[in-house]
Amino acid sequence: MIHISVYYFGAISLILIGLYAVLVKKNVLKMLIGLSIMETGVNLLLISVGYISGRSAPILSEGVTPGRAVDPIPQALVLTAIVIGVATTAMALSVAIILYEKYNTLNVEEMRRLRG
Amino acid sequence: MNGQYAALIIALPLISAFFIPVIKAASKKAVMPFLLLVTLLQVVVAGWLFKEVYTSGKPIIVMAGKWQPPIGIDLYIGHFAALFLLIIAVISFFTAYFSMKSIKVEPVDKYAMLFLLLMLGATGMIATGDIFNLFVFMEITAITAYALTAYNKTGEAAEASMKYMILGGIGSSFFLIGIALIYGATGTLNMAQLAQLAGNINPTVAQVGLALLVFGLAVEAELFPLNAWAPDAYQAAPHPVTVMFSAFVVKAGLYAMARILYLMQDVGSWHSVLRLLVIMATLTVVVAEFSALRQNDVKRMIAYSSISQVGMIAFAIALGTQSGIDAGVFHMVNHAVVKALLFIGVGYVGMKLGGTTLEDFEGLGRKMPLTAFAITVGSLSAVGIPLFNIFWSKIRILLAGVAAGYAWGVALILGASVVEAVYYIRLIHRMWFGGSGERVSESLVLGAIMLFLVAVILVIGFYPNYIWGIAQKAGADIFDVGRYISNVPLLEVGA
Amino acid sequence: MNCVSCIEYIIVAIMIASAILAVEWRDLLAAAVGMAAVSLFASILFFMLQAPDVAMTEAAIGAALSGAIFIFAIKRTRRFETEEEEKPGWWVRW
Amino acid sequence: MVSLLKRSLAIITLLIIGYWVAQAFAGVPFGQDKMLVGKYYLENVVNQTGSVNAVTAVVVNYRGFDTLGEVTVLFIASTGVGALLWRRKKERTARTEGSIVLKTGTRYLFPFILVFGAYIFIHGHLTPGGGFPGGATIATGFLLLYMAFIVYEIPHKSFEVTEGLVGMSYVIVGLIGLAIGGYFLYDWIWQTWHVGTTNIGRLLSGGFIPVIYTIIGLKVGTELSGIIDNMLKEEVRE
Repeated sequence: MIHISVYYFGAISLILIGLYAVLVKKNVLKMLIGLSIMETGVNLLLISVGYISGRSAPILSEGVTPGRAVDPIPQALVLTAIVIGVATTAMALSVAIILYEKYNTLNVEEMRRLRG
Repeated sequence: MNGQYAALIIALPLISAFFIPVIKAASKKAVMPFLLLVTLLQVVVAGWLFKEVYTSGKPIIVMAGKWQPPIGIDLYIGHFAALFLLIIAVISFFTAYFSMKSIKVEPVDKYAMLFLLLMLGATGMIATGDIFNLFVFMEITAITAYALTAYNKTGEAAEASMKYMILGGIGSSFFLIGIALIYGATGTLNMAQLAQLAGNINPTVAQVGLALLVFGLAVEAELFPLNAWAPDAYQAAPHPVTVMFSAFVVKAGLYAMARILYLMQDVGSWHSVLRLLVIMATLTVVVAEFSALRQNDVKRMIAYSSISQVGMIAFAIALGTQSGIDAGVFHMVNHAVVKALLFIGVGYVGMKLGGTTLEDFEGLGRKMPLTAFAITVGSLSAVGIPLFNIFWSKIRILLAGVAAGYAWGVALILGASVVEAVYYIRLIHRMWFGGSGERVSESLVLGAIMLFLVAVILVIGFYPNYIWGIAQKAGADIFDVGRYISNVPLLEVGA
Repeated sequence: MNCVSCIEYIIVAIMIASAILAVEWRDLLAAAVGMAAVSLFASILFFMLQAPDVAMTEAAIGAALSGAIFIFAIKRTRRFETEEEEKPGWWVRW
Repeated sequence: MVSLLKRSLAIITLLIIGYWVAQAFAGVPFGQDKMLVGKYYLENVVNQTGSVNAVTAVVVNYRGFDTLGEVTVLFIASTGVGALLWRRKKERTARTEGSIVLKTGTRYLFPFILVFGAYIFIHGHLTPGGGFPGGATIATGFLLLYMAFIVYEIPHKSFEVTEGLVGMSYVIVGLIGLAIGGYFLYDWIWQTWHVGTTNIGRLLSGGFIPVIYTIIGLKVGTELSGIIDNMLKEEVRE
């Protein structure tokens, strides 16, 4: 067995749950919810990689010296990743709206059938 | 001029894209000419960079914010990047003109912005020297590609875009997990420093991380299990966008994949990742060629053909030898030219005749002789007839494959090429010997663009050595990681 | 194990539970709310991992705005998921 | 039955993937000091950028190129949503007016929300927060307006132009750096002009970080409001 931290465990579980939704579900919005959960999981994973036990946030005021702060880079990366995630989501939802207008369904199998 | 001005290659399309809403507020008619102007300026900047890099033989390192590489983000414009920035700019210029003629669906100003940003994304992916920055540019490329795929707002387009988004979303999440692993193991994101530290990474971490990165990029690079979006998107996207997808968006993904693979070559399990990639690439070629045979829509058929050629490039890259990389880069150049020509031709037919099924191409030789001629040359070249450009790169890829000990892959690719010949010759036959029709007037400028591309194909076909020399330099830029590291002025950080 | 460290186990458990519910609920509106809840619990975890910047951004963008646009999209389409069918993986088929 | 089989097959595959990833992450120990570049940032951030918040300094200054890309991604999203949901004639279709509490609350809260958003992005270099949450807060204010009043619409033209101009000014700040310091996105306010060197930890410090974060805040605010607007309006046929 492997021993990993509870944060890693939570993050990897979120990724797998999201991936499951994308793989198995038929509803477009459900797939997008899955993708969104997956992104949250990845962000949590990145932040956990940067965490150092017993240290505080990398804001160097009020007695926090450079030796007592956690790694700032993953946090900067996750800030970027969150914004990219919401951008993708917004785009995907507008495509889903077009799909519904054209096919009057959100089920991908029915879409294929309608198109023939 | 100072090398730092190379940052203009990113800044120019960006600032122009932000400027478009202002132009639109003034006059909506001015948007498309402005797009043309910006792409022309981009050609000038890229041409200057190409000249600088190839005359001095030294890469240009752009350091954003005066931070030395591992601290800040650097752009690495080496031989490969300089060559491809020029190709991207030139093809964007042609497609900008084509867009001006063919994009009728509103809102055109938004189309122009997305067009510029797609060009920016591919440019950035090729130029960047930082692995997370690569992710950001990959997302820029991908999100613009999603939007442009669905731009026509038909059901097919929306479905293709959704397919692309779901695969792209999975791919980018996996890429980020890979970044998390690699960053956790090395503590840096700069590519040169990663290459230095690659040997010390725990082998399990490195293997999983590298596999995840390659998996994430395989969506952009259209490798087999992850390229289901590509034919749909190519077919449903507006015609100029298809040209861009095939000519350089895929190339950016392939380049990023090659770059990351070769940077990490000190990793213990490197060869197993390469072998996996060879299998994926060979499958891509075979599956795509056989699917192309079944198609009735010419645009979709050429899309499959493009995917199979991309698979061939990935095969060459995954060989892990200098000659393989060189041949792969040469093929990238040729493929960009040929597929740009074919998609411009097919798109122009679709625009004039209202469809791109095989029936529409019946008697095209009488209806639009110039376009038909261009498509014929492109098809012959794509098949790999001697004295056309693709012949030279294809034969080099196959020789490199045999030399690297992948004879089975070479045999499969040769078999698939026969299939390719069958459907292209069917297309040529339909165009010249079937049906009849009235003459349709053809645009002179578009005709000139197509003839220019035809001329490039023939010139490379007759005198391959000049471009081959350039491709060898560009290939060495990817393959020679030691020189890559020594070219980047790394700051010593930490112990 | 003291109670300070067991709180992270509790939050991770609730987060995973809401993720499973968000995926399984047939009512998409509820699923979107579940997704926002996942983001919210993740942002608490970010705070506990000493990343206040990220926690704020995740709460504002990941939970609030992303949830809101999901709800608008559901309002413009359909609220309930139809019955499941066979053949998973629509997006890998050619 | 078949669907149950497929489901369990999917779950088993996922568990294998999960195990594969997890065993790799076991090689990246949690909670240990793995910093290399991060250490350099922490040690030099105050001197080199004047920002107390290291994350902000990394986001805006050291890795400013990423942030430029990120702003671009959001711009693409708002442009793309605008392009895809473009219709010849669009109107809001909400029928239920917000309740009296929501309406009155919104009327009084809205300016405070804007001010709070501005506070978040201006103080990005001192406190947690910055342009992205600040901009999102501003967008939330507009979201409230949309919820409360069924006829409310943002001023589209001016929002679009603001979006463009603000984005341009980000690139222009970078280009000024290229002209003054010779490097794109060079922090000319801090490194050439030395504004606020005696002021570290107070508002007027941090070089161009407050400027950029104001730009980002405005941009994020207008873009997210634009996305909300596009999502809420539907086509009307004449």
